[in-house]
Amino acid sequence: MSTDLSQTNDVSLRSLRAALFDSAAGQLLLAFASLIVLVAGFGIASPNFLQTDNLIGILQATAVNGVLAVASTYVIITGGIDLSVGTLMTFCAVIAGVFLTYWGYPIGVGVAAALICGALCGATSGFLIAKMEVPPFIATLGMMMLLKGLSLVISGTKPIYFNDTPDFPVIAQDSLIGYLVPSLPIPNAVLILFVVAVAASVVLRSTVLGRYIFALGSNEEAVRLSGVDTDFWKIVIYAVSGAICGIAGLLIASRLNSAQPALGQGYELDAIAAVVIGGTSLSGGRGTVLGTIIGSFIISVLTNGLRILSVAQEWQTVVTGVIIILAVYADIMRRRKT
Amino acid sequence: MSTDLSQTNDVSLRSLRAALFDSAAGQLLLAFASLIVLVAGFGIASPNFLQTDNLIGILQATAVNGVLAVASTYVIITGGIDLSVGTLMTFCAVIAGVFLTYWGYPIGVGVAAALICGALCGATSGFLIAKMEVPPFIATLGMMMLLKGLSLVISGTKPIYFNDTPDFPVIAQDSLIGYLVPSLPIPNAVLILFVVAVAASVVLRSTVLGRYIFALGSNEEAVRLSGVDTDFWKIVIYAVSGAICGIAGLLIASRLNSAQPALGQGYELDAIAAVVIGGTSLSGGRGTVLGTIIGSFIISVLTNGLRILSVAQEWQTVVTGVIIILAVYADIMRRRKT
Amino acid sequence: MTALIEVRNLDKSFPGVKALRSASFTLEAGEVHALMGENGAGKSTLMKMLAGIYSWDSGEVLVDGAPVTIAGPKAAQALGIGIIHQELNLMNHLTAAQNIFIGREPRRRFGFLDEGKLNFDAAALFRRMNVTIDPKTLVGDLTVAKQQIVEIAKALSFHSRVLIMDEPTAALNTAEIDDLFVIIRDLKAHGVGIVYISHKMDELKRIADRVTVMRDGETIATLPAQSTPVETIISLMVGRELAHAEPPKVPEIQGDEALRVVGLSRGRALRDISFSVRRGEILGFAGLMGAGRTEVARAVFGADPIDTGEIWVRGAKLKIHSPADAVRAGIAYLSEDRKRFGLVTAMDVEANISLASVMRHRRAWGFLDFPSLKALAARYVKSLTIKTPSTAQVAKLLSGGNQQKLVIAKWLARDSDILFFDEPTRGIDVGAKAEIYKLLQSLADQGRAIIMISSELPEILRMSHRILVMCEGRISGELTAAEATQETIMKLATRTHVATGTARGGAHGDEHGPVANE
Amino acid sequence: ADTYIPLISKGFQHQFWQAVKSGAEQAAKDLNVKVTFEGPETEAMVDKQIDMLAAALAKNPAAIGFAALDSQAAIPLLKKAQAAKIPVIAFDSGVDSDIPLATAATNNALAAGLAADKMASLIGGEGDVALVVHDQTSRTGIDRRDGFVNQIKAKYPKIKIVSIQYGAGDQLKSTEITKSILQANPNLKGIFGANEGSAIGVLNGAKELKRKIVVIGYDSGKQQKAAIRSGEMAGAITQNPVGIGYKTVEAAVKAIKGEKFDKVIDTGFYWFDKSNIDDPKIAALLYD
Ligand SMILES: Nc1ncnc2c1ncn2[C@@H]1O[C@H](COP(=O)(O)OP(=O)(O)OP(=O)(O)O)[C@@H](O)[C@H]1O
Ligand SMILES: Nc1ncnc2c1ncn2[C@@H]1O[C@H](COP(=O)(O)OP(=O)(O)OP(=O)(O)O)[C@@H](O)[C@H]1O
Ligand SMILES: [Mg+2]
Ligand SMILES: [Mg+2]
Repeated sequence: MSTDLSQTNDVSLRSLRAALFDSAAGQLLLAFASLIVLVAGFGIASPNFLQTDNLIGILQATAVNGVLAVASTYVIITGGIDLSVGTLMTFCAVIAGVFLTYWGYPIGVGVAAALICGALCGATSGFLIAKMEVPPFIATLGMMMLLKGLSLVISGTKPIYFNDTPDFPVIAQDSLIGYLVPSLPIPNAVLILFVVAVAASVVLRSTVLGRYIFALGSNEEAVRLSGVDTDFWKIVIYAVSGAICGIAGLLIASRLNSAQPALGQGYELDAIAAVVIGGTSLSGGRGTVLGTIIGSFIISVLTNGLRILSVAQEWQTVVTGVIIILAVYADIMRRRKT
Repeated sequence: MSTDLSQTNDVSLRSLRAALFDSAAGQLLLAFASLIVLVAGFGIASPNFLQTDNLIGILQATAVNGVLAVASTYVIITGGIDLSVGTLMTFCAVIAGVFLTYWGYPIGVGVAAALICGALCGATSGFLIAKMEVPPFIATLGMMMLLKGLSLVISGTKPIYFNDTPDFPVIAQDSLIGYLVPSLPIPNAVLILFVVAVAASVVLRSTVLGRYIFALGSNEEAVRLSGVDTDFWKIVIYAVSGAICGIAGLLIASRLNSAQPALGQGYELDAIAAVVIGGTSLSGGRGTVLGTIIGSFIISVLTNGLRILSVAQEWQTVVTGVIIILAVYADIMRRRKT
Repeated sequence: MTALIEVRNLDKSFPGVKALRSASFTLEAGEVHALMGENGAGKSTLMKMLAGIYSWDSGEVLVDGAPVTIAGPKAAQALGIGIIHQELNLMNHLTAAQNIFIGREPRRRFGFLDEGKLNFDAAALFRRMNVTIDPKTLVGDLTVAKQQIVEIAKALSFHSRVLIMDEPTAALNTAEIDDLFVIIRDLKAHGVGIVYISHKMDELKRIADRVTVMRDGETIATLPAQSTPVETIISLMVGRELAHAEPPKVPEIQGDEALRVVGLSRGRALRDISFSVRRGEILGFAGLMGAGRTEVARAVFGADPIDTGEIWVRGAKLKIHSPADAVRAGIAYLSEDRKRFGLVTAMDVEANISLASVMRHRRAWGFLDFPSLKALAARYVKSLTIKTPSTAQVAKLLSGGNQQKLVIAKWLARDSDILFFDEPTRGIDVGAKAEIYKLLQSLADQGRAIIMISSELPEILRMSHRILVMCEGRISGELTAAEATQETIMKLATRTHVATGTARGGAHGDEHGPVANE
Repeated sequence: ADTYIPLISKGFQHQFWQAVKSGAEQAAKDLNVKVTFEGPETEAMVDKQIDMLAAALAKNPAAIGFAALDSQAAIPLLKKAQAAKIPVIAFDSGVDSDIPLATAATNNALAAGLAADKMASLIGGEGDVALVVHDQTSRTGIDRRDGFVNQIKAKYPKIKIVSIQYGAGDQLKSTEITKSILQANPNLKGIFGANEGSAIGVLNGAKELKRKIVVIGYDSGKQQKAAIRSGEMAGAITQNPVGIGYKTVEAAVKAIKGEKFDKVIDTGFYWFDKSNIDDPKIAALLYD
């Protein structure tokens, strides 16, 4: 009996310590601390930075990249990489445009079409990677180009406007929160980001899918030899990630009131940067959605802050590059210490 | 004595078999065959394609990407990745411009400055990766942004022209071969590409550096446990790769008679695609320079051919994406068979 | 005479684990010093500190009587300390010769390599070890056993004064072990001090001069190897007397047929393999390394494709295309290489134990049933006495033997009733070995069919109701428990299909011509 | 200089935008206000530009200059500016909305039409021509392409446009594109390069293949000016980028002070070639 008791004590103590210093939790704390430091620093440097309007602007600017980064998180934890998230987002936006504006379907159908299309494209990448064994970098590089081209082809290289469906822009631009708390007109895009993040986080931590995401990233062959249909699950993971890109596509289309077919390339790097700054390992097996969200915010706070300070644009690029390296370095240092 | 003889026989037989069926050699054959098929296909589709002028044009169009791809090959065989090759190329071009045009140094000094600068930047990436343990993707992503910004800062966001050093454009544009064989006015840029490729290939196969490149990509921990200073060698490898990017910078500056500070981003994906199409594995440990060169040519032949056929640009992107996936898939199929 | 190496009161902690507590021992020149202890006792950790891989928290190490610090592998080499690691550390894309001389390549001018000399030196080394490996083969193409031999060759090539061997024979067959011992005696005669770690008790008597026993990070005692009874050493290791009764052989098994394999073939690796196993039976698979036993298991399990052959499970013919099919049919495969094929090392004990059965512990919408998963893990940690601070410990941080137990737990949790155990006790200490034997026995008693692949003949003889012997991809014979002895098995194991001499010298050998005497 | 006027442009790396910026900075000095100038990296990045506009609004500016990549996408923010009583001045190709109080812009379509007329007369009213354009989806790219193409179609039935390709304004890419066009069309008579980078690419391509064709460019820059002087380039359309920048800031200051100003500030476009390149009126519009 006494053994059991001491063990229990031991465990609870350990879990407390773990919460504070463990790899995952510690990383989050560190990332969060960097975010706070950035916000505080910019707040001191410019009186305009901490104004409600600007903070809401930052939230809104994070929405699209945040959702894309969440999509990338899943793939990166499996040890893969997805270069197509940006152009897939655009492709889904174009598809929504085709359904709503060209074909005049109701909004629900357009939204569903975009999500399904995202899932299908994701599943295609997953199929290439799982069944045809094309390395993720190449499969998604190919998809990136393919989708970029297809977006232009389908849209006729012109933006598709949502003028006939005035409710569509409302999705991202209106503010549910603003109705309830008029002083906080946070646009729905931000709300959607948080819903996506919470859902993605729960799925990652508490479902079979999440378990397999981590396991595949840790040792895929061992998972296969445990009787798990790894090909199937990989395709599912990429499909889910693709559907999340579809959400990003709806957000950006709704925000811009148009599907801009040439947009999207380059967004994958921002998304990956956010994921990695948030402490997810590119070699797979380790990561959190919360970290990714913090990483996204670090990037947008940085971008916004430098703009607010009117730093010359070329220097903004320099500073962002340095900060990305430093953020990841700090994480590594912290982990090396323990 | 008899031992030696039998061994020699054995070796020659084995090397013949190897040349035909070995993974590396087979991959080269396959890549080369794809290239031939592409060239033949375009030749049949358009009478303009196989003209000397156009073929020389393809060679010339490959020079810059080819050199960048060679630089990437080293890094990728170690299991790393370099996203900064494109902007590093530009940065080196700008440095050459600063030395030659702003400061009026002789051409030799400008060339040396570009190469040294490339090596230093590469070494910095290497340092971040080896000593600070920042993952290559992030370290070079940061470098990419940093160098992009610095190029703009240093040049004052203006192109730097080499009008005061009329010999500089000659480096890439003149044709040594054309002097000797007037019917073959192949520009020096192509010659330089081949010299770089041959040198890089020899270094990779027959020197200590090459040995460590493969060894690091195969099992870095094992190399370290064998008492090799892996950090040092990684820095050297990234430095050499950076110096090669410096050569690319000189080529592009010489060809455009100017250092264009805003250029370069996006070139890294073409370079990586060429490397992978050429059969080098992104997971490290396996690859050849010759394959990379063939991969570069596949990309430029494709691009040129589609343009010659006046395929709409959006479709060009689609086709290129599909071909990249197919090329890599074919390689994987072939390897799976053996 | 000052000792070659003297270790005084070394302490070492890892997060959550105190791996060494005031460990001490001395190594004299010209002795073979065995280090014994249960899994996780701290043997590898102690040796890794001497090899410059970890640094110690406190205590001191003296080499030739002078205190030293060992900053890294290079520093260890400079002190004359060489090590064969427990885990293979090879570069699969490089050749055997390139692996052996990595970091010390013969060079010409300007950093160019002298590949001729490299290969020549490696060939000489292999000749001295009496093995036939082509120095130019890619290490990735070698079997685990040959890879182990390459590791040993590499350690020998340093001409160290101190050679640490951390379970060098775990993957070797009897003949290779004999060759290795010849080399060890030769080194000993030249004054090299050797630290020898193994879980095989018989080796202790054959090769060691002194033995130091470790338990829970402490060095319990140092004893003369020859005069100390094995029982004493074992009881020191486990800290108690071990019940050491041979389990009685079970007579003929009468259960229903669980698995029948007919005419299984793939290329040259597997040729016309047919066998069957009944419920409640332990079928032993014996053979030399590379005989194809692993390949049989992997083929039946769907891990590798097959050319022809039928698989019948419980009387029904099944098509097994993937491990998922096999697992669904109740077949389990416990791989010989746990790190690569058994574990998700970055995940915790619970995730590893439930890896194959997580689908049974879910609620609606795919949500995980955490209490049930935790209970599952706790149950197996307890029943297999897996040494871990908690079920949330990352598998990577467990010792080799405890990792092996995790893999076993994974399949027990899945409740499979046809189990392939491929070298189930590789790298496992005596105490744990006995537990695993008991476990196999009780699984069989529960009516499961067990196929046990093992290179340790005593183990095969002790456990199996029936023994199949393989040679060069064929089943070369079948023995009942009564017929089987070490001699009968070895005879079958070397009976190649076309009689071309022994497996080692003939079919696999590369012709190097006559070997010049040095 | 407490009056702060941010200018959100379509880009910042191209020389054209640098010239607009210098005009704006000149006006800032003359009128004693503070300006900043920024724009996204490519003209595809509509959302990045919106974020920039949002950040600019957060700085409580006295007025804003805005060159919309997509007018519609910016409307919510422009409305916000209107509500906050921040005057908005549109520049470059204008904003499709009645919120901007004034527009300082070039009519790109008309300007490209002029280029088409010049091309027609230089090649004798018949034959094959091609276009190398910087962007397939951006407003300037579309306007210049369509302006040129429509003018040819409307007025010169004997001229055939055989190829339109896009090189992202990247000189190297545009060079390779030009070479493929020339290769595929041995009888090609002329190419219109629709911005500075494209025009230089066309020049390089023709030079490398040693083909004599009529090259018409757009905007200026050191290389284009030199090529026009040497006759390699027949001529080019110049806008008045410095003027655009200057007039934008000037109008903004007037709006802040409540002074009157024109709603449409046509900064104009001009054809220049060897004959008038040193004409002081033209020379003032050209940048290096
Ligand atoms: N890097 C590490 N981090 C944390 N714990 C470790 C690490 N390496 C070893 N340990 C722990 O230290 C203890 C000693 O392990 P060690 O590998 O030395 O055991 P061993 O005696 O070699 O066992 P085996 O016979 O199974 O190889 C074990 O409890 C192990 O889990
Ligand atoms: N990765 C590989 N590449 C090439 N040949 C291999 C590979 N793995 C095994 N083989 C070959 O397949 C045959 C069967 O090997 P297998 O591993 O099944 O033998 P085994 O009887 O299980 O012996 P072990 O005791 O080593 O496990 C051998 O001839 C071996 O050389
Ligand atoms: Mg050990
Ligand atoms: Mg085996």
